[in-house]
Amino acid sequence: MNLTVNIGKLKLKNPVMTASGTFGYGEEYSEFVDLNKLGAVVVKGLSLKPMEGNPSPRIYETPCGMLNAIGLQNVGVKEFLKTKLPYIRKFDTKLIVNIFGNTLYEYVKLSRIIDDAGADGIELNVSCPNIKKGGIFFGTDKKMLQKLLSKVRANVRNAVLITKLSPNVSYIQEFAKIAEECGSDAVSLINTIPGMAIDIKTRRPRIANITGGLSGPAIKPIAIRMVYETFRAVKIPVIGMGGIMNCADAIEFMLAGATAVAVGTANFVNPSATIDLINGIESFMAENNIPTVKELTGGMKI
Amino acid sequence: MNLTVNIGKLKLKNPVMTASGTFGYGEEYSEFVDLNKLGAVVVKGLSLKPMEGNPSPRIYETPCGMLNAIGLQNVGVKEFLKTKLPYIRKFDTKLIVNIFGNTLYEYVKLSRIIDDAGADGIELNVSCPNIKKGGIFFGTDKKMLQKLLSKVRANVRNAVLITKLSPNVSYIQEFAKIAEECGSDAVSLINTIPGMAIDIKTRRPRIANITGGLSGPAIKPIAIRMVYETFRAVKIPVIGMGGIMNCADAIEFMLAGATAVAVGTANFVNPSATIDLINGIESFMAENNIPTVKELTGGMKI
Amino acid sequence: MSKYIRAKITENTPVNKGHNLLILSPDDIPQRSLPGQFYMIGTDFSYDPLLKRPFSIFRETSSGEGRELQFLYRIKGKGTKLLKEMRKGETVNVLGPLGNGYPMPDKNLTPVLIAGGIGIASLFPLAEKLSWSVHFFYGARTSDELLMLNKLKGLVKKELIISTDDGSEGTKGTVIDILDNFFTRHSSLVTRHLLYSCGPSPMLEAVSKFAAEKGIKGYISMEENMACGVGACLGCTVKTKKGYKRVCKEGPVFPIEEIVW
Amino acid sequence: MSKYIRAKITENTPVNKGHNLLILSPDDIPQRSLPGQFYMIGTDFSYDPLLKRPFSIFRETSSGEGRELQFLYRIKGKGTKLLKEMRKGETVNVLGPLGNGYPMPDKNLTPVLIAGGIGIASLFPLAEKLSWSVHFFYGARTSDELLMLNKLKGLVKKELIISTDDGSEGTKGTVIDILDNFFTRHSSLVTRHLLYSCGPSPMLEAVSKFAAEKGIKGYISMEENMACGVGACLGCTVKTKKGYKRVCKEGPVFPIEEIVW
Ligand SMILES: Cc1cc2nc3c(=O)[nH]c(=O)nc-3n(C[C@H](O)[C@H](O)[C@H](O)COP(=O)(O)OP(=O)(O)OC[C@H]3O[C@@H](n4cnc5c(N)ncnc54)[C@H](O)[C@@H]3O)c2cc1C
Ligand SMILES: Cc1cc2nc3c(=O)[nH]c(=O)nc-3n(C[C@H](O)[C@H](O)[C@H](O)COP(=O)(O)OP(=O)(O)OC[C@H]3O[C@@H](n4cnc5c(N)ncnc54)[C@H](O)[C@@H]3O)c2cc1C
Ligand SMILES: Cc1cc2nc3c(=O)[nH]c(=O)nc-3n(C[C@H](O)[C@H](O)[C@H](O)COP(=O)(O)O)c2cc1C
Ligand SMILES: Cc1cc2nc3c(=O)[nH]c(=O)nc-3n(C[C@H](O)[C@H](O)[C@H](O)COP(=O)(O)O)c2cc1C
Ligand code: FES
Ligand code: FES
Repeated sequence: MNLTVNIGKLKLKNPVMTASGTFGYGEEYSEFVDLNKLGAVVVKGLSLKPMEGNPSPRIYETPCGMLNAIGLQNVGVKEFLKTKLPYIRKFDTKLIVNIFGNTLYEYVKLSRIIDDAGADGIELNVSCPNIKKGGIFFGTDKKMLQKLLSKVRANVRNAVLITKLSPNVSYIQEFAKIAEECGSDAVSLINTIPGMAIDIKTRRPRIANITGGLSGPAIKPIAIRMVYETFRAVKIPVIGMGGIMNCADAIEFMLAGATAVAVGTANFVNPSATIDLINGIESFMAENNIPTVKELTGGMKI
Repeated sequence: MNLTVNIGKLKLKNPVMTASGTFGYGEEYSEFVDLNKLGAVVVKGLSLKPMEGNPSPRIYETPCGMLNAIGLQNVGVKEFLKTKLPYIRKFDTKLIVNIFGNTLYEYVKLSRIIDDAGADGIELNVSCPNIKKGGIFFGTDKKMLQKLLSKVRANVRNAVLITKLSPNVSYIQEFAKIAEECGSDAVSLINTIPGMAIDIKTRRPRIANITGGLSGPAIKPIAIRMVYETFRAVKIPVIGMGGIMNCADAIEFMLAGATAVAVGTANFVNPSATIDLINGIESFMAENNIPTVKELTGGMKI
Repeated sequence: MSKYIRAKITENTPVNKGHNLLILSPDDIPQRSLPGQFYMIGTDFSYDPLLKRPFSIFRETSSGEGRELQFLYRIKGKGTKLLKEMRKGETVNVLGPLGNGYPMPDKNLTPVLIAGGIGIASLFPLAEKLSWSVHFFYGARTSDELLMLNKLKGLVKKELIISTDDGSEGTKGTVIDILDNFFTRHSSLVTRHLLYSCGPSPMLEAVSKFAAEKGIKGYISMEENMACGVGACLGCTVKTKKGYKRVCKEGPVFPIEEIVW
Repeated sequence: MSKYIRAKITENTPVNKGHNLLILSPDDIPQRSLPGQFYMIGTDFSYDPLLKRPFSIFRETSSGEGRELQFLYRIKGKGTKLLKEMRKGETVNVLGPLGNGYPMPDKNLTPVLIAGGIGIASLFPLAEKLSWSVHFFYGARTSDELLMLNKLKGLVKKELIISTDDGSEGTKGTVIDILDNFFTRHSSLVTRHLLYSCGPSPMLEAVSKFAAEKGIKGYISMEENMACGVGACLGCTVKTKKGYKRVCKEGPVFPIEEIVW
């Protein structure tokens, strides 16, 4: 059975990756997951300078989902290159670095550094709902996105370039098309959806940042729809995520058009979710006589 | 204790309404709910001509939510005026008619008929994700919306005019502002969010229409956020809905900025949800010494 | 009048590997139900599962002051898996009785009941009511999945014909095969029979086709995903010759010739 | 090494109106935990509730071949309400032991343990370990909410001082009041004490303020909403003098002076 998939020139041993921000720098889950088994590890969003993130509370559970407003707390690129990157490099898996900046310049500079450092892939986060500048603003404005991607593309030579799209738009496929036209090797979707909750006793927002990003099974139907819309609009591979809890969910994403999938919130629920997924996909393929996992991609029948 | 709220010139005895399409024409729930107790009954989306709707399956349960693609099946305005309107008029509650059209002309004509028939309110559905023309296209295109609303406004004299906004946009408050500028008396939000699910065994979409609208507790955090954003942007009242299951949810919507709330999917889970909500709000006010329900609106503390 | 009430579980026990019998004693007494009607049953632990699930009334019995509602259910997905975990003494929410139920046959017609799989739950009370006169055909995948056989044997005074896909009990084959065989035997009286059928959709389609070919009248009980159960959401429609109709309100029982497959 | 394992419930019984004792026998044996560490516990019926909930290890005991994990929990919201419904023999998922636990006191310092409400669950095993030397202050809203009093009485060899907000048991007032009283009595030895505190946030803040004023050192166990429990999501941070730190990883126990309130 063949579980390999290609994201641009990158060949993954299987279609299961981790979703940025939900798997730390790989280390945190290494007690529960053999990182060698993963298709790719996508690490926590990285910025040029260390960021301290938002005040607490940062997370709150909602029906079948959770809100988070971590505020992209991260160690900064310097520390990342010194300690985090070498750690993951010890494992036989692909490393994809999720990055973001406050300005176009920061995105370009950072992607160049990461590219030079030899990461396998760069995932441009143009869709984080929890920072004031950058992030989602690039992701919901077509002109800005075009400008950003062209610049970044010109500066990334070796790493595969993935654009992580915001679900907070009317027609996500239009943004995917821009990513394709600007030379992204793939798109990944969906990032969290901005949401909010209020404590009726204290009348305060449940998240200090007021709004947070919604993830988990609650958003799966929205994510599946967006993957489907995007798959029909572009030729580059789609990395699907949003509420994937088990192998059935992963297969659903692939049938909708995903070439690979990323596991986010599910890691919190079950720290070995990624491994369970890989095993589950394999069993599913065996039971249904599917020789290669690529056959699933876009396999929905209408 | 004062539970009355005003939606434009319309005074509701309490802030609890039914969400269009989830309460039929009132009749269907009259065995379980004393309609006289409701703030308002919003009936199923109405069109000029009867519509037969989409093929089955039309609904599917998802984590903490459900997809529907009814396709706006309805009896048409003629039958509505003949049998449905007189039925509801027997009760001491306000009647709000949710309408939609395929063309601007249809919207205008229909709202005029409904206005003349003496409905208390007209809710313009410019956000239904399950019909091919009209619906969501007006709701995600600012120019179209402006044109539509100005025309309708000029033709509605007595009924209160409510614009039901689509959540399928980047910044819902911008659409709310257009509604306000064009003379809407209120906005209501959110309509369902387009979503999808696939049966991995048959590889077929779970909904015959392929995509459907997601409703229920899953979408509540998104709805609360949108109500909050809208409340801060406009002066007209906001009618909040999306995943309201109980009185705590309703109060959460009001604290975020809703003047009134509508109960949708919850009716299916608990046919007397609306009544439980009204009683619950009353108890909450009593326990917390809140003399008038209006105080809750926008009462979140930052 | 249907009612929305809480009901205590007095029994929730396996009848075989994949099926349970649920007995409820409702707090408040609902209207007496007709064979073919159903209830929506839900729990309120959490919002996942969210919606109630429809189950045919299997039996209604009197016990002490109250009345008991019995359901026979197949453990299928999320909702029924959770229901299976509920124990005696816990409560569920029930809404009903809902839908139309089976119309009674004319005196001069012989009812032929055709149950596939869990369709037995819906047809059993009809058999009970009409026991003096019914033929009963009952098909399942394997003998393990045949429910309430002993009860049925005691009940059905005319022919009780069993079939299983794997031949582990009764005739090997589908109910359509035995139906065909039966009407070949009774060929002169074909139109003196009235069919009642409930079961998986492919079976109902085959039964309908069969009925159309032979010119036999009858009724089938349809299934569709449901949300409200009371006719409000328009989610459970089936295509009929007179347009879309709601399974929960105009159905679940429809004249066999009315459904468009 | 922490582990993610399934564990059978061997007991899940009320200790008073709002609190249960949960005893688990894990399928696989996790590392022995330290006082102050915690486990994330979840069920897998459904996705609502979704995330596991953190609970301090209350006791670890040996039974037969295996080891038993005991937790004392307050029935608070969705997750604990569901947990309460679980019965003996059913399984839950547990992840742990997690976090750092309480550092042991220097020989020359007398530990003063200050528990508020369910904070008792976290401090109890520390008291057990240090019983020869600890003073124990325990506050709750009312006498009904005081847990494991008899066990504590047997355990604590020095002072065990109880307070309730309503005076229904022990001193009327907060633990801060009794703390103040205690250190007034021991004023010459104030800095020979080491505080350990766990309880509701306002209490911890008050304890910290008190400690700062008196110049007493100590540790407090913090609470924050958690998702992963293993340091990956950065959801559970608290503000410290050295920046945000993760309660699940660098905590839950922090030097008392480190937290920025
Ligand atoms: C009028 C009527 C009477 C029924 N009577 C019985 C009965 O007596 N005994 C019995 O075992 N089953 C009966 N069913 C089928 C039963 O409702 C489903 O098996 C059940 O809803 C499955 O729920 P689940 O969560 O376990 O499955 P899932 O597959 O997880 O359910 C997912 C969703 O699909 C819906 N769904 C799944 N299968 C069906 C189905 N066959 N029919 C309708 N909706 C479905 C569920 O309601 C839910 O909304 C009846 C159905 C109808 C419409
Ligand atoms: C390290 C640590 C140890 C703990 N030890 C215990 C213990 O031994 N016994 C005990 O009864 N409780 C303990 N708690 C608190 C316990 O985790 C919460 O009471 C529980 O999560 C409430 O869940 P719920 O679903 O019932 O409440 P809900 O209020 O419905 O929970 C909603 C969300 O808020 C979170 N949450 C709510 N209250 C708290 C809280 N106080 N701390 C952290 N998260 C919270 C939940 O985890 C959940 O994500 C501990 C908390 C932490 C952080
Ligand atoms: C706690 C948390 C932190 C996240 N941080 C990032 C991030 O740094 N960069 C990013 O692109 N996405 C981030 N995400 C979004 C996830 O990568 C993913 O797109 C989203 O959670 C949807 O998937 P899920 O429902 O499986 O979690 C984060 C999500 C969560 C829950
Ligand atoms: C079955 C169903 C039918 C609906 N039909 C309509 C409709 O005809 N017109 C409309 O404006 N909204 C319609 N809606 C949307 C609801 O009015 C409401 O906006 C949405 O369901 C969110 O609220 P909820 O989560 O409480 O259900 C429908 C929703 C459902 C679930
Ligand atoms: S289930 Fe709602 S109309 Fe039938
Ligand atoms: S709970 Fe995830 S970092 Fe602490």
